[in-house]
Amino acid sequence: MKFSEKQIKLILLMLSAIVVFLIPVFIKNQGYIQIFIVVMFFMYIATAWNFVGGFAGVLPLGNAAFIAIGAYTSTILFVQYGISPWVGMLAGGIISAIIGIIIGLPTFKLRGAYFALATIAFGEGIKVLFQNIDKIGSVNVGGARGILISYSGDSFANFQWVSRIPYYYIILVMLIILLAITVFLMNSKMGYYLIAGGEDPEAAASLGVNVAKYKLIAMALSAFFTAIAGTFYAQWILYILPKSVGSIDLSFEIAFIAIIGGRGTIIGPILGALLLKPLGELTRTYLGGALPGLHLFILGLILVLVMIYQPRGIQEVLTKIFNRFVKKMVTIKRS
Amino acid sequence: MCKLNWFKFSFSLMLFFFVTLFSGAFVNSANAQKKEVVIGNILPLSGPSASAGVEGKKMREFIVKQFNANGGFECKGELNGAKIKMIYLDTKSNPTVGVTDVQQLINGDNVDLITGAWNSGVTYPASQVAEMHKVPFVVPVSVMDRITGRGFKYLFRIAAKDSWWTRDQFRFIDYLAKKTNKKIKTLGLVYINNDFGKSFDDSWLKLAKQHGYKVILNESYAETATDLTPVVLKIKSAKPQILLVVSDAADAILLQNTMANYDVRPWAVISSGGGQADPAFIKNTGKNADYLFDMSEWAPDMNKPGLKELNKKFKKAYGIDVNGETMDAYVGMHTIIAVLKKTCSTNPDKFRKEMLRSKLSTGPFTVMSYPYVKFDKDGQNVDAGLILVQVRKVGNKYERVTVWPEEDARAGFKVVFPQPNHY
Amino acid sequence: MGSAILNGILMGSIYGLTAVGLTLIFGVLKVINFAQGAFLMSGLFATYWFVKFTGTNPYLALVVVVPFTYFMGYYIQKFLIKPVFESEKDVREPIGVIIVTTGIWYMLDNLALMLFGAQYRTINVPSVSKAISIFGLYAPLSKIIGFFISITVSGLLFWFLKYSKMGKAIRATSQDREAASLMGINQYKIYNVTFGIGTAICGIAGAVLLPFYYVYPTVGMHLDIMDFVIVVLGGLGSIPGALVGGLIIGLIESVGSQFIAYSWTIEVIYIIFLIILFVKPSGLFGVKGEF
Amino acid sequence: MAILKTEKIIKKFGGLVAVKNMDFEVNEKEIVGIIGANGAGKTTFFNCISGNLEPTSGRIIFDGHNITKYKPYQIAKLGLARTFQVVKPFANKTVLYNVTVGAFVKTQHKKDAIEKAEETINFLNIYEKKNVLAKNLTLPERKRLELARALATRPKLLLLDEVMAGLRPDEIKDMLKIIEKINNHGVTIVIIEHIMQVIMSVSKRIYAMNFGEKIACGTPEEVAKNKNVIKAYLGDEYVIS
Repeated sequence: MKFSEKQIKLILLMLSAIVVFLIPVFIKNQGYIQIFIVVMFFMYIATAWNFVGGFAGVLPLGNAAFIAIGAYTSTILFVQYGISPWVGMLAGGIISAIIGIIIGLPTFKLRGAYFALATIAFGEGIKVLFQNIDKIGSVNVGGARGILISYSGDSFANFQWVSRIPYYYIILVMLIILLAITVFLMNSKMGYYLIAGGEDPEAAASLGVNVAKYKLIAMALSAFFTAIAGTFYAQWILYILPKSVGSIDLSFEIAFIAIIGGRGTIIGPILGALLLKPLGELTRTYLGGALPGLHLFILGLILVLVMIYQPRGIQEVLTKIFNRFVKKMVTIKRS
Repeated sequence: MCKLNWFKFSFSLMLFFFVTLFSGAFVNSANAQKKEVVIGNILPLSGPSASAGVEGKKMREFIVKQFNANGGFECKGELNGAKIKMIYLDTKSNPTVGVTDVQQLINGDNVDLITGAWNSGVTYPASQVAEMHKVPFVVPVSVMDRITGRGFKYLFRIAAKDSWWTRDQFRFIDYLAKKTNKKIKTLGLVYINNDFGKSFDDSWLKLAKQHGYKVILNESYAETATDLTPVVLKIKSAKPQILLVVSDAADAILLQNTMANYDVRPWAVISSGGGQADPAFIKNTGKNADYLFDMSEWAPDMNKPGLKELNKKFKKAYGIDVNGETMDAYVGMHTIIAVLKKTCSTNPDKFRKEMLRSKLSTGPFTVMSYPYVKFDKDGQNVDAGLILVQVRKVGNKYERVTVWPEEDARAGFKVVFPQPNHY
Repeated sequence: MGSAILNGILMGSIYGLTAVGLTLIFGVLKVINFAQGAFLMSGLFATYWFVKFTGTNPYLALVVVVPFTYFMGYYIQKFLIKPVFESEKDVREPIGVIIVTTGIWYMLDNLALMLFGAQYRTINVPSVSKAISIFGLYAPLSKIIGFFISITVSGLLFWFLKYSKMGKAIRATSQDREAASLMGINQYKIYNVTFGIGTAICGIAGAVLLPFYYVYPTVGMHLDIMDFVIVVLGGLGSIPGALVGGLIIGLIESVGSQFIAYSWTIEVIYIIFLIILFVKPSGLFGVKGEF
Repeated sequence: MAILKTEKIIKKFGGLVAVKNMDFEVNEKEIVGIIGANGAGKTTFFNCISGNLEPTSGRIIFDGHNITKYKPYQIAKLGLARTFQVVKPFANKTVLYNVTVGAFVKTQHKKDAIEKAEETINFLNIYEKKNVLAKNLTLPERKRLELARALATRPKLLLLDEVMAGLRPDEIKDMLKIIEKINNHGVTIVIIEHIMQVIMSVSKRIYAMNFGEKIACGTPEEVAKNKNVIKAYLGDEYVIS
């Protein structure tokens, strides 16, 4: 039997898909499942960040605001009005997309550093807003105290389970859908235009690209999908707090994962989360008490080293190794 | 770069799988022995509340070491001869991390019991996860009201809840007025704008109405505030007679020093055991904190049998004195051990039954500020009492001196109210 | 009210000083230094340990703190930032440098955490911390000293850039990199020096802040965001702009909070910041290549 | 028939007048050159036409549309493409990718766009560089890529801003051939150069600019003999009167 490179890659894809889908069947320990969920959650939000931060070529540092908007929308709807989080998820996504466009209209006119600063101010502004507002009319926003979603039994409609496995599959499916959308978009006119606008807006415009429009679409998509992750977060942790869903640390972490992985590539955020999250979890669990701050120090160091030696992220090297590996497989099969 | 990305994705998923297997093998090896009670501890070991978490951890280690050295459990039942194994996870004072920790402890490490998490904001969601899995969760510190009263069956709180703290703060204000025959009319409220500060402020506002005081200042400041002078100036122009304060760590120091620098001296400042209870507070404020009242669950100068002995042993092992933080950990651990001894089982329902039935007052429990530990149906320690300390100069050092209730007061010290040179 | 205005001016000038370093670095390198807060933290710690070990006045610490932070900045720029800077020379939106400075910020903050622990530290200098009365308005002496140091340092820097040989070279580089290097100016040397001066100013700000403030490893974070607001408000690259921006923020914080809850003032600051960015991103004093 | 016509274009930067009352006309399928010393306002004028700058006053008519206030991308969609003096490739993308972006103007489908892009690349003889990243190209290749990208939009009119600057003589010869080839396919071309000889050989008509003003216009021979042009290029002493 002979396989081409493409076939081998396809087989590897299928194999890994099977493995990922079967993990909860083989790994009974829900503690690991929880770690898988954390990793996939960050893969997901970093991929959503990538629409703007990667393909559109700017540096947003306030994406936690969209997580907060998503989490708060669905949680308030669920806790106070009994509306299913699935509906709230969609509502949060739409509200977030609208806010994304509103904030994007003026910010996309700004140059690199100014854009980053504007998004930081936006992110912090949203957080402080949630912290300071207790109530809007009869709607209880919770202010600095946050909102707890009480557990009322396993239910799909209520988006809550004791077991972690449903969450595992939900975030997996969310991730796959988002990646599929990303791949589809990047191979369409939209993707070409977005990337062109990100690389050189002036040149892109001279080729008929309405740069502002495509950036805004990217912003809306990014905000929409990030907000959906916010709802997932709320139902997964069952407690939201401005400090935890809207913090600047979270905004930075999202960006760093994508950047270290390789921004502007589809695989980048995936690799970034895969490298950084387990690393963070392990150092926190095993060294957390002994040397607090070590894992963040390592994160900073990786960031500096990657920017110096691999400015396009670790994906470049890993992709090369992977391609070489596949080529070798082809020659082995043939001989 | 966008071509063939599905293939890269597949590659990364493979990697993902391997990394997990690897880390899985790593974690597994740590948890092989049997015949032990595994207690999960979630504490803030890094981040803003790290010092409290680290001190609590020391006391826990101290107790368990001694307990295991003495042969572990001796009782009739499955636990006979079993020892205690502690697993510590860092919450970084972050609710998300706390919840993840509890997941990991229950599902990964199969713990029998969980205790922690110090920060109310972490305990609140984390305890729900434990409840969902029917794992008992013992709360030694977190005071936020809403933690109990959610109908949880496996949650037990030893600490007084914040409505009791505020209740006793107002009782104390009433006491001050009566004792000194001063007419107290106006109150100022200053709180840090987070979950902890906000819940105190809510109940202060209610209580002020009930007790007939007028709130002439109700001010919050952001956790990230860099300069508290504006708040102090507001206090200065409002001039409340009594100032009630709730702060975290750094802001407590900043607020106290700024007030002293601007000579803002109400009749009394009463704080709520947050940042003001941190040993770093007196170290960094010194004279500026003179005559400050702070609410506390415990103080080292209380005249309790066995306390000196305990302090001596603990100081020898860890080099620090027993303080409020370590004392909370102390009561928490001893409560768990005492009840497990009685049930001689890790069954959560038996644990609950015994928790509700017990009234712990002897042995290690004589050093607390209140006479016994006993839980109501909500899992709340019913008579967790509170005391008030006043910062006073003792020799040439400033110390926290117990002044109220009168029967617990340090010999030779009485409440100073209003403070000298007040406005 | 008068005291609030006075406090706003004093605090504002000190905020302004912390922002001057940031704006200088931006003016020359066109890089936003996200590690600014971490350098401030380094300055605070350096002052703290100097006072602890020698038992002298915090203002004397400047003798040690300024060279320390200067060389720290100098070598961090030389070894960590320059490589990325060089590789991004032709990129229209140099983002890599921002990310590197963020990495440096994480490293410095957590290095301090590992070395010194998380606790809060203050120094007590009773002679300067007490509020004194000036025409019936109250302010602590430490802040008044801080105000004068801020103004003096900014003035000296302004003078240095205008009249000294090095200052002229720095300005030439900031206006046109290519032309300056054609004139025989070693632009990377200039960048190192500029970065060093920028961080040394952070060191000075640390010594000024410590008498009425405290230090812990992540203390720079809040001031960091505040600084961004200030420099954009004043115009990135403008030294007078940084001072005026600082004053505005200080006044909003101090005077504004006499009318609204203090926790809301920060929201007001963010909103003003966003409005300035959208309406006049060059800030109040932002002129190309000007300081 | 005029495909592009400008009427009294003025562009001011603050107090500085960069372009003064430019009247300009290009007929279909013509090659028109604009010459002038550095700083004569050629590129500013170009930028006004392509929409990168909005003229302070005046009117620009392209193919029957008043495009004076149009944005660059709208103008590009109408069939007016341009290249930049300082080339602006999408550096981290391949040659094919770069050109495909241009080709998307006329289609929604990736397949069509890639087909068109490959055709264009082939037409400009850089097919073998198809999968090379733009940042790894040499300068002449980059210039060609710039041209290919603009051409992929299938423009009616092409504005070329100093496509020959920095090239060696033999490379210039190649480029001239390409320009003629493009013109033979029915594309109108306006070309900026400050090297006179180059532009003379391909242009049917030439406009000369100095200090933002039109100082001469006509066939290459007419312009070469024009007193104002000689004065602007060589200085007063060379004017024979």
